Amino acid sequence: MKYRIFSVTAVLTAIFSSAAFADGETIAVFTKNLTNPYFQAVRVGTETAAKTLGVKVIQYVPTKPDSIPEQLSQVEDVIVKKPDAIVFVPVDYKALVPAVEKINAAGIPVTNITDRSAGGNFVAFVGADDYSIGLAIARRLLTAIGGKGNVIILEGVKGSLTSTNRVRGFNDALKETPDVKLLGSQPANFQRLNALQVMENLMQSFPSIDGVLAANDPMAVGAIEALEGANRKAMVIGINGSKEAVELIKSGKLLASGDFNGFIQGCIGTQIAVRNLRKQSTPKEVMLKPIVIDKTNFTPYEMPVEQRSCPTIEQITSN
Amino acid sequence: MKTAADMVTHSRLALSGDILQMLYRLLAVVLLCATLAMLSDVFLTTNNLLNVLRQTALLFLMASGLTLVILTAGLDLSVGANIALSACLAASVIKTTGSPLLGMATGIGCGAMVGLANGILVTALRIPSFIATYGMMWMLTGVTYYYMAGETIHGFPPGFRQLGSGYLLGVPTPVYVMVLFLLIGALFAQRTIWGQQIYAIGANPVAARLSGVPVERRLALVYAVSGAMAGLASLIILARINSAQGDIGEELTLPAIAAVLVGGTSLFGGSGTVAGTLIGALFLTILLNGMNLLQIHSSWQPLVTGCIILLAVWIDNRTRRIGE
Amino acid sequence: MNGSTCGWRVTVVPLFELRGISKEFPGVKALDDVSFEIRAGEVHMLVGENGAGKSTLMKILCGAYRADRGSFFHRGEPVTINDSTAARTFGIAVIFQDFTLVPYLDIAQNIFLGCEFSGRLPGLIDQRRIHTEAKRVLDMVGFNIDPRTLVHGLGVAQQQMVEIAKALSQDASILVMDEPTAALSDRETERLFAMIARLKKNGVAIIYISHRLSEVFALGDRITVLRDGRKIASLLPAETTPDHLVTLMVGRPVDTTYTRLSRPTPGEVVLQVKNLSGPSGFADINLTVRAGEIVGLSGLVGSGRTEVARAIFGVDRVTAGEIRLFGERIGGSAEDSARRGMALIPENRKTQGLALTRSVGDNIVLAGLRKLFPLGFFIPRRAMKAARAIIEKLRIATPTPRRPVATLSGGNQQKVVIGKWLNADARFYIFDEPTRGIDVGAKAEIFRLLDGLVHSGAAILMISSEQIEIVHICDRAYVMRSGRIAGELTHHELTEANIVRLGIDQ
Amino acid sequence: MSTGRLTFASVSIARVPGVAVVLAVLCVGFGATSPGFATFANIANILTQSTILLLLALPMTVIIMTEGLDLSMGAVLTFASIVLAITVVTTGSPMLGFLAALAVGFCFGLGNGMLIAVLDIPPFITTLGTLGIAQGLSLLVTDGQSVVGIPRSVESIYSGTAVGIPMPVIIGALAYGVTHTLLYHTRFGTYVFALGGNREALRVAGISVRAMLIRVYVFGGLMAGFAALLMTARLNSAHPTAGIGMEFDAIAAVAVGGTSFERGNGWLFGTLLGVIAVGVLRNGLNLLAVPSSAQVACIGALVIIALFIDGLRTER
Repeated sequence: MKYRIFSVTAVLTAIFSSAAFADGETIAVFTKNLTNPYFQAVRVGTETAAKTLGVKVIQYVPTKPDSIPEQLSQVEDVIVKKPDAIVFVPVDYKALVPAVEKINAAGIPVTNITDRSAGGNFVAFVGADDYSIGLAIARRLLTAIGGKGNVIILEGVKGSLTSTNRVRGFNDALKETPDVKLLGSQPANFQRLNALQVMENLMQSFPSIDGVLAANDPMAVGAIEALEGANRKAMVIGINGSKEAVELIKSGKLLASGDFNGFIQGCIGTQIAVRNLRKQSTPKEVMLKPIVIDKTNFTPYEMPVEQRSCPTIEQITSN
Repeated sequence: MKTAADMVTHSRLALSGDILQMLYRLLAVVLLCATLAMLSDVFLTTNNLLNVLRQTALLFLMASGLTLVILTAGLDLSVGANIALSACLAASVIKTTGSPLLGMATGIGCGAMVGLANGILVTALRIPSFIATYGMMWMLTGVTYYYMAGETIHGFPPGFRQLGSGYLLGVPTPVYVMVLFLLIGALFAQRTIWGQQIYAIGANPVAARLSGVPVERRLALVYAVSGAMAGLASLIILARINSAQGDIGEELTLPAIAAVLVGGTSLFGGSGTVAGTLIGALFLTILLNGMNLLQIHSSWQPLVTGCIILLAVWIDNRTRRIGE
Repeated sequence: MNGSTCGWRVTVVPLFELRGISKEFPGVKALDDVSFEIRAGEVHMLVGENGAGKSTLMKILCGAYRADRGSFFHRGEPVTINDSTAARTFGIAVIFQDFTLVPYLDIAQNIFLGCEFSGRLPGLIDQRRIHTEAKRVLDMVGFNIDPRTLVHGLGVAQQQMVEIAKALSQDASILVMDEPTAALSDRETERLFAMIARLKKNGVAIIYISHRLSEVFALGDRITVLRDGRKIASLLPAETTPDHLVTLMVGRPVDTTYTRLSRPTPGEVVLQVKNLSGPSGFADINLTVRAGEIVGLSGLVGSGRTEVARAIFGVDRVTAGEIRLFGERIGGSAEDSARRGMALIPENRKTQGLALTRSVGDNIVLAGLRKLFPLGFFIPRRAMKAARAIIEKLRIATPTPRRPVATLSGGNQQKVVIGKWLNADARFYIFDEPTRGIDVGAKAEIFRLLDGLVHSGAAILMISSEQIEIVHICDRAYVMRSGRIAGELTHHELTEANIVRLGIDQ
Repeated sequence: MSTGRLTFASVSIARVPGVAVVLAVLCVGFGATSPGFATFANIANILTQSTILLLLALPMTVIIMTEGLDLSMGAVLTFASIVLAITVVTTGSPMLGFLAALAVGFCFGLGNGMLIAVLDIPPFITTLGTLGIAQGLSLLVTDGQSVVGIPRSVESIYSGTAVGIPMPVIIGALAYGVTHTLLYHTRFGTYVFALGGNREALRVAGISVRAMLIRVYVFGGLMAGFAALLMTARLNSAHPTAGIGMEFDAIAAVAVGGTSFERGNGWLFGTLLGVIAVGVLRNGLNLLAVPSSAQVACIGALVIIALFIDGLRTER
């Protein structure tokens, strides 16, 4: 009996002990999952901003990656706790609208970042335009392969806003260069292994591939691995500007990566949330400029996110 | 496949089952290949076949250990999560020490330890394997997430990469690993007294215990082996995709289980073979490869896979009846 | 139904009759033109070796199987039986050996399974009524227990009572009992017989399948003998003798009053148990077994015999005392005991003795794997050879070791379980009810086998509920009563009377 | 999953089962450490969140009692909710949508039942197959997109309250009541115990085992269809990943609740406790702002500890 109670309490004490609270405003941050480096960058961004602003952030992430019901439950739980403000990345931009409405109903100011929610009232939206990034990075590749040849698109998770817009950008860029032939456009769910295997299989069907347009960096890397595995050459681009991508750009394996800067989005999102709390003026919308990272300009991105410092809203909005 | 085929014949003889079953399954694979060969001109190219084999190898390595577990009428739902953790640990060891060997040891060791933990939960704590390993899956995932903190570890020495993406005499390295472990697995199951005892445990644990079989230890062994194989598989993945990430093991468990079951191993324990599992893995891989080659949109893939699995197992039942 | 109107015809017109029943299974002719009749208020004994077709006949009677040929008559009226429901309308109820009870339903729910009473609301069932009715039926059977207790917790004897109650609840006029006493102690057997007598008085017809000749003569009003699916004879107890009956069953004379041929003088002490106590319900057990000895362990079912056996073999935990095998103290694990040459032939071969889905060969070599393959490498050819040797030695009736063991008859399955240990060349054997559900022919063989073992210097501890066996086979016997050794009987004290005297609790 | 190795503690109501211990400890622990926990609002919140899982766990209990398993539930729920949403959006009639969802549930239930009972394919692999089918259909129909534009009237089914109690809680209570009656007061229930405990008993009693099995899985399908209504109302949309993996949560809840995988030894109330325990754990951890990675591990721990306690008690 003793033993059994002990075994239970052991775990629980472990849990309860981690219940610490800071004074000053608390800000609840919602991200999609614990596995994608992009959202890690977002979280680091919010924390860096929080440190400088002297507020406390609490991270909420679904235990099942990208689980809609779970993020919804977490929102409901957080509303019970009534944080001062919320920075929100919806797992699904449509399905989480009820959650946003609940937050609004509870009168908690919420700032929307990364994926623009289809409904609800926000203090502001901070994001980068997936479409224009997709367009820009695709143009970069198409010019690099000399405006002609065969390319493949690796899509992200079916129906996710990010994937849809980026791929739309890719396709529009392709329209501008009629001599480039799109061989196939297959989803690889933003995942490296999927991309690797999809790529392997596609390479069987297509003897000559000149370019690969991947909707994010992991898939781009997967594609590179596949190409190397079959020792074939093709130019590859990704999106996110992740640490790994930058190194690959440096080593010349990856042509370029679109800068979809989670860190900055996290920073700005938090800053806006705090300013709003402190009754300071805030922009209604901040859109990061589409930047293409390649051999020419990768150096600043080599610094790990943990060591970077947040730009101010003005810096972002001005230039 | 040759080796598989004659492993089969031997093994089935040792069992009270029949060779027929295995031949039926091979036939199914052959039919599938024939269909694809007709539909797609690239399917039968050496490149593609090698590519299929390489992908099969991965699935098989996960499923082979699982086969033993299922032979004892157990189940291991933690395979995927185990792979994720093993891969991530191995990756960081390789990164920090720069020694692939050390990393490989870590990966397999971690896998085995996790498997052993499962074994203890199932034997000592008497928790049904389905639930024990389900709980274990969550715990491992938690540890992995915590350890990786959303980061990616990537870029391993080319020597290590060979394990996954390299070729030897024009055949991908994983295929050799697969064949090696097919032989080891089949020999272990059919040609060692431990294997025999495992079959006996699956068929009737009480009778096995009353015949002086150390049931607990054998079970612990089986789960440990399953874990170790997961660890090995994680290394192959690592070497293939050249990076480790928290979600690496997601969606790997159910296909592995499917491969075992399609391979004709019974969930009720006591009947089935490692060779069968290879055929199962081959079958499923070819199916996916085929759908990709035919440019079937990925939305169709779960649907088709589901139907084919049902069909395969149903035919399996039918032929078994005929066999009796 | 003129039969019912004029009472005197009932005795003449059988209550139920089967004529010219034939049934074939792929390969075997299970029943060949068998006719069988049963009259109200009689106990009709159905005897024959395993595989003679007794069970098949009964399965046809209760509608589980369909006959290929043959006809049925109920009170002289031709009827058809296609399924169990049809059979039930004629008041036919069967109590099979392996019970048809649901562990996690209570007694009442089990009794009325399939004919629950509807409650007030449509679709619901009236649990209260079920329980009151059940109580009534249980009283009728003379089984005093709360009908709300889960069957899960009941002992074999109690479960059987429930089975009988179940049959009566469907007011059965024809009750088929398949070896009802197989699992009962004498005490419980007496109670069962008393109840059978009561049922007879109420005009219930009873078809009683048994391997125990004593019962056949004690209970039977008529005896029908089947052999190889054919009806050999149907006669009155007065017209026959045990030996004659056995000859009819086996087709050749067999000596049933089995006795040891000679007695090797007991050798060194093989097993010594000192003050053994365990949580599974036995305490302060002391016993010794010497080489060349067959020692009986008797007592009522539930007196803790099996538990002691399991503890000695190292399956169940012990809290106090020590076990010495060949003078060395052994500790607790079945594996250890087995490696040191101890063997346990458990009481239920199907659930504890055999891996039914596996082959005869696989089962035979299982216990001996270490001995056969010291290096740990399993060689099918050698295994098959070893298996064949055992099959020859024990005359196990199977064409090949590859045959699934499930397809063998009870006697042969039991031999497989024993053979398992011959392979492991065990020196000390514990037999738990070695002859349960085995026909006379096979019984004699099993005994001869035990004999052979002790002559080769092995030692045997034999548990049996049939005192007659203990008396005939054993050199000495311990009698257990409610978890303790009530006493030891030397060879000349060894009589049924003494066993009973020690066995029943004062 | 009827196997020697999968057998474990039989939980009788007389003894305090692991799930009760765990639940009690959790409530006390969270109640003490987090102020927001023991409020009416939060408890209502927990129960509301637990409803959908409960709607799956109840039939799962019944199915597991028959030594079966239904891995397709989560996917069926998802597909049903998509069909519901599409129907509502196109026809504008919530009632039609609801019926459509039930129809989907029914069909998959029937399909599972047929495959298992008639073609006797093991439940695990059967439902693994139908899982793929339902998932595939969801993707095909929606092309990965959420289905939106559902009238508010539907959402109110989830967000509405009656006499201060949230609708889902009431629905959950009803569902529990119905299942309880089904299991303990109807022939169906009695035969469910028999299906897991001793099928021969049913055959002898002249009851069709096949028909029973099919009914059981149809019940599962229908409940999934019903849960789809709540899920859709909750999200006010339907999404092809909404219910993925819920079947495993349900199975875990059932096991935590002390239902055995063997011999029809089930305990419906335990399942209720199991579901609530999971809900309480997740809610409490969120209130304490425990990092997600730790939360993930805790859920695993909960499952294992609960069963470990049951195991301890049955140690001979």
